[in-house]
Amino acid sequence: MSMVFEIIGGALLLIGSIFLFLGGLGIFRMPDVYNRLQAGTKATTLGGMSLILGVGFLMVETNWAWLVKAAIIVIFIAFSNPISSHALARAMYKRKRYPIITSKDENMDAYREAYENEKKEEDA
Amino acid sequence: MIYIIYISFSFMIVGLLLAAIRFIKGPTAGDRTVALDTLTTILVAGLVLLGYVFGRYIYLDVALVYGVLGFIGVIVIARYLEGAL
Amino acid sequence: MIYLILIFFLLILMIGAAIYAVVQKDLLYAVIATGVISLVLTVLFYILQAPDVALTEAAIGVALTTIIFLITIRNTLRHEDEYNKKDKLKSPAK
Amino acid sequence: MKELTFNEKLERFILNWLFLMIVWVAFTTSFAVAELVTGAIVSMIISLLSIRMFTCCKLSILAPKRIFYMIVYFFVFIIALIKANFDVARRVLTPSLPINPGIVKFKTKLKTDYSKMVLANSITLTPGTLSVDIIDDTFYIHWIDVKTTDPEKAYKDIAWQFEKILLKIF
Repeated sequence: MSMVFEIIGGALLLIGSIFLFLGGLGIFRMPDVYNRLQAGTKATTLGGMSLILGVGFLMVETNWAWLVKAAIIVIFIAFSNPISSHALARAMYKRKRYPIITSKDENMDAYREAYENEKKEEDA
Repeated sequence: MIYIIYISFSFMIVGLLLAAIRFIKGPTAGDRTVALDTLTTILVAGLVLLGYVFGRYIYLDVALVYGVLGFIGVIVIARYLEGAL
Repeated sequence: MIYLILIFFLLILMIGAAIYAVVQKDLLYAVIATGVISLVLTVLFYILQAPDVALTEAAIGVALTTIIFLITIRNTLRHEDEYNKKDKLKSPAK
Repeated sequence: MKELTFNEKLERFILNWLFLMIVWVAFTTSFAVAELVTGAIVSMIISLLSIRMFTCCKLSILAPKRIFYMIVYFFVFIIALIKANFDVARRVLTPSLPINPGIVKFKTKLKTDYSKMVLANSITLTPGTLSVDIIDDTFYIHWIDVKTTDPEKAYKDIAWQFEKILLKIF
């Protein structure tokens, strides 16, 4: 039985650390803030979740409380990471750092219109 | 088993290095804050892994506190950038 | 071996962030660098087998320091150079 | 904010108390009597003080059907999260960075604030999308690879798989 937990834990550790590395690489390579947020948030969330659960599985034989506490940390990470990235994306749009748009289509930035309407209402 | 932990730490260090480079290079305040957010998540995972290496249950509490509080800094910076602090 | 590399890397990261925070003219970037310093300091205390100190550093360094510094920046100026250009007898508050 | 009736207050109080008790047991991970009594008293005081703030739902959220859909939602979310990560890995590791970013919008059918928050968080963690803002019931989504700018099609593409389950829960 302990062999099974060890295999599961080791596999989760490897997967998690690879995704954490990919999150760093995504932040390094992407061209603007929004794309960096996309890569950073998704990859580090799954990476952190998987690595922490892996540690929980490795120690569950000695003390089952490790798995419970690991699950709590995972839940907190899964709730707090998207909230902070959402707040940051909105703040960057309000600082007028508009996203890079490569295609020729004119409707690609649907938020600009709503944002300017809101601004007018605030001024009036 | 010990080699898996070594490999995990090496991947993590490379990820930290890339995020730190983005922190120094990043043209706007937003990029630096993204880098801070990524550093926080990677280091929380690193704290849990170090807790496994030391083998003490009480060490997980530090990672828990950092996971709960870590995003407050990012949200406060975002509110400041938005002009609504 | 890998732990030694980790500790060296974290030390270099912390000292680099500290130098960055001192040199940088834009005070918001300096505050973000302060966040990185307290983050790395927590991990270093943790590696040096002092989890209670690390717990305190996490609570103080992340929440309290960042919020107080940001409120200070909001009430004064964000760039250091702006203050030099203005009349120094005037209050820097907006 | 409108005034709450006594029944609503009681429902919120019981829900809050249950939730805080679960959190307490998960934090202490022990079933000793002293721990449980302390936890019950502390969480009762906290939930008395925070009736107006934290709880959103009626006690009927604990009906078995809704809990079943919550578990279904959890699995759908995990599968979407894993897909999203392989998508990110593919984009990051390709040397030419295959991205075509833009912001699209769509309208949602959800009513309460909490369900909108859950939907926005789920959208942030699914393939290639990041929620930028919510104004009333319009979502503005940054999409890393825009396939359509039509709100209806974007709604089908991004949100439908979560919202059809969320409509049954809330």
